[in-house]
Amino acid sequence: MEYRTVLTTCTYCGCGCGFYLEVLDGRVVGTIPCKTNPVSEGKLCVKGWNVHEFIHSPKRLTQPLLRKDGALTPVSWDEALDFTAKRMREIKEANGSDSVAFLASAKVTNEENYLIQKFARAAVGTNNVDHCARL
Amino acid sequence: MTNSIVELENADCILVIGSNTTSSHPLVATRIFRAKARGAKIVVADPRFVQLANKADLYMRHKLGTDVALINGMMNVILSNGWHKQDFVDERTEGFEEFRKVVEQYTPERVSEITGVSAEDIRTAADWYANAKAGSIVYCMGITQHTTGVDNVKTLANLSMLTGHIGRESTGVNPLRGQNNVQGACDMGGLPNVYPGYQPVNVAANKEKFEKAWNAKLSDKVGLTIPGVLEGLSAGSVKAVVIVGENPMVSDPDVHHVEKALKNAELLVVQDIFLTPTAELAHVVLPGASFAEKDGTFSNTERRVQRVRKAVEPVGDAREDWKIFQDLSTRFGYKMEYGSPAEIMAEISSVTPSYGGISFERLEGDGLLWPCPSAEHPGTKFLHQGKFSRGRGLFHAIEYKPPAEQIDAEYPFWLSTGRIHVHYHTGTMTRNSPTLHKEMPEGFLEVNPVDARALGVKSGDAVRVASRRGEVVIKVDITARVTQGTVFMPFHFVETCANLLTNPANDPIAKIPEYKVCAVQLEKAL
Amino acid sequence: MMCSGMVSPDLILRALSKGADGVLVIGCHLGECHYLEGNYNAAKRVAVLKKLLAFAGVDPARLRVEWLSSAEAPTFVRVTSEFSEQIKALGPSPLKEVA
Amino acid sequence: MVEKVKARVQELLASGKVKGFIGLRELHGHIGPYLFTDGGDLDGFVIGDRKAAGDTRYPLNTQLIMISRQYPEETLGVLVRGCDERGLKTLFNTNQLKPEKVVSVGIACPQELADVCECMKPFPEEFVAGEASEARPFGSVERIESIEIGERLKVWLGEFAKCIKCYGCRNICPMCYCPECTLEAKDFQAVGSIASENPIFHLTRALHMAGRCIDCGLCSEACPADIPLRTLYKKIADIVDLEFQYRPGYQDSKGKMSPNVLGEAAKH
Repeated sequence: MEYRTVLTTCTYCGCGCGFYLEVLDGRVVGTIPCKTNPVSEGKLCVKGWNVHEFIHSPKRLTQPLLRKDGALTPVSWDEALDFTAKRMREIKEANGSDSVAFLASAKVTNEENYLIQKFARAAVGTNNVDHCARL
Repeated sequence: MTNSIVELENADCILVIGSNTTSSHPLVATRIFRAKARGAKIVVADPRFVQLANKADLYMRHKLGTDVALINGMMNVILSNGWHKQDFVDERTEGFEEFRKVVEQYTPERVSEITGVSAEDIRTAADWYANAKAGSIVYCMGITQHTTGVDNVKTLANLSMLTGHIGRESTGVNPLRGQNNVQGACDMGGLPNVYPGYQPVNVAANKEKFEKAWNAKLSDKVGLTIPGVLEGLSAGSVKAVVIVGENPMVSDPDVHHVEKALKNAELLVVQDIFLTPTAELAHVVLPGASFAEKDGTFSNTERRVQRVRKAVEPVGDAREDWKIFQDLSTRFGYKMEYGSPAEIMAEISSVTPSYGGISFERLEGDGLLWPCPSAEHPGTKFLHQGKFSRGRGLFHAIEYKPPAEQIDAEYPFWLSTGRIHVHYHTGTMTRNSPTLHKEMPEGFLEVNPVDARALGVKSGDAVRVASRRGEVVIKVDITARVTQGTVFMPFHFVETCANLLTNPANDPIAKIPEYKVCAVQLEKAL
Repeated sequence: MMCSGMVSPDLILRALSKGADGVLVIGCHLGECHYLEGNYNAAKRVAVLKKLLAFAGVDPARLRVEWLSSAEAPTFVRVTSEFSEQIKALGPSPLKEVA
Repeated sequence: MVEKVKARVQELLASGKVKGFIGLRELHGHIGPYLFTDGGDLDGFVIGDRKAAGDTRYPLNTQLIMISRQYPEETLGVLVRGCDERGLKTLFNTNQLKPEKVVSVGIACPQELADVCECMKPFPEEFVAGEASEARPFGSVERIESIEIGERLKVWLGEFAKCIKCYGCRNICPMCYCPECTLEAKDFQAVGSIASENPIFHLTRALHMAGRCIDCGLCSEACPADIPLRTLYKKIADIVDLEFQYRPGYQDSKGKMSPNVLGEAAKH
């Protein structure tokens, strides 16, 4: 019997509401608004109340895909990452650092955004980093 | 936001402009309802009759893209009645005289002609806001998504400085950020011109600091924004693009143009949790983790940094995004070996002054509002107390400019786009949520009853909407929420993609596209 | 409907919001229900709904329940005319403006 | 007070009388629902008073139902206040839970909370901690009734106009367990726009609370628009009591109606 409640922050809008995700036997099955979150105080909107529903969607991407003969084909992480790193290096060497660009994300965490821009700036050597702040 | 969300509750007048708060930021609307219950005056200015307009003490339906004129009109009234705070203007601002000269031209009568709002309503709004003990401005994409987006924002800043409604509790200029971590993505340097903490890349001292911290040679050349990247792809100067958790094939203006640009890439890498229309174009698709499958932090619209906690393992072979980047970076030849997101945050706080005092331990409880420069600092509820970040607050003298695209005989309707309450952005998550999908399975076009009669359409009929860039066939919803001559379409639905129609013309400074205004033609679809 | 017991209060609310100025529920005489207790249920539901409407600020006279058999045409005419007069006097439903 | 409750929970878990105990735990500086399974590990066990009495109450019976459905053979414990116990009894009556598989541990609410809640019975039948506070009348209902009928409608329409259709009132409700909900039925309610269809969305929900609402007040606390839903449901409870001499979950309820007034057995 495994039932856990995990306190976290909403992934939809910029309000930053807090809730508990209910985990029953390894699956997220529900959302309970956190009464003591300073923003949401135990309230949520319709999106927040149903935020658990997409997590286990059968349409989720579950493995890396690589375009082979025109079609996206499942491959291992090693193959996908080696291919990407190699191509990026080739393109950088042939055309310069600024021929590579990155779209960071308003959806991933701060730590992840930090790593994306660090990768772009320190590894690739370009300031071509932007995200959809304007959308 | 200059001020925290909860402070709205104690404002005495709230001007909500270009924000459909109950749909797009429902938990901010909660505080506005509470202010209203306390007796605050709520002024809503929006071309569309949004839900909050129904609860407003004053609703101003200004024409699309006339925000600068409307606010200048309010400031004209404030100045001519002497309702402005001269002390505040003298002590804390500069540029007032040039500003005053421009605003004097915007008499309520003239503004009424531009905006369609009565002079009387402009006077009332000016009176309530200026003479409130604490006046607060709340705005959203209705202000920013214009070719005059920066002008619009500066005009609101002018209004708050003129009346001294900034730098105090329950006042301020409060943009509602659309995405859960758009604030954080900016804070972390997800922008072409700044390192984390808004430290410009073209300042030598910053470059040196980060070269030392990261042990790498850095570029001092400001990078490309998204529109610049798309141009670069079309021109061939940009060859490789890595897109993380974004879907420009639905979210960006003039999607046909976006598609052509992305197809030009020699290497397109997309990291996402669903196979989005953008991912379908990629050479490599990397399955990332959803927010429920990783640890980290998000920064909300009021600058509050809060914890995200892992509830379950990523589905299938999907991986936490931070692990993907560091693996990729190491394979690329730049080693990254973080043990956890907490370790990454430790590095962030060491190079980002506004996050200097933030650590995972300190985020337990209510999180922290940056700036939080040191481990002892309690965080900052509202900004600009006593002094503006830049020293003196700068008034900008701003003239009204009409939207980039105008209606004409061929394209006689204004189109505006936005969100609806059950969906989020390009619908990648919400449309895969059965409950939300059931509430609103498809897109629609709001048409005024008078226009609907002229077109000979009933609610539920299909119409063909075309702009100079593309066309969409979509069902009509007949409603007085939109005014005659204007139609509205949500942008969540790829099948009826609003961004096939929108105008990629953007603000010269912020590069934000004019999603809120373009010209279209309508006809009944057979 | 087959039985006044099938008249869900949800339907009555729906009628009031979609433009009906009043709702008259007519069932078989108490004790004569083919389904034994359908009309007793109807009576209780209407009673509950009337009180809820009053609390919400809607005149409960807009809702009425009567018991009639198919052999009582004159009474039917009298009841319905009387009810429609009463509703006319009350004016349009305040719920309609909202809907 | 919390120590007495903890001791009882420890004993239940240690003796194996219950497989798990659904209570509240303080972690990360917040209080939320939690399933305790080890009597030796009750770290952070709290009863839901953070800054004020009962300010962090959660619908623990809802979690109980979810876990029981997954593990029907297991006996589970649950923390109950007066309202939660009324809920349990009603859930037993409607076959949502099996009484022999549930062990409740009761706490009585302090007067301060009973006052705020206008609670008719701020304590369960048996409780291990707290004192039985005095019942309070439904002042909020009287205040609405003191308003003239035409004005009353305006008040409610104004409240309902704030509804953002989050369905939080239903989602948080420990007594809402129907697999299909009339509030989402397109034939009965307008879908796809906000506010909710005014006023029938909320009047329909009020009707469906007849014979169910145990007056826990979690609906009002979950409402992002601060609509006084609890007052509306207090009234429907009064109406049901008047018409059926029934209040869900009170010991003197003699089963005069099924918990759903809209259903069968309304004859008496």
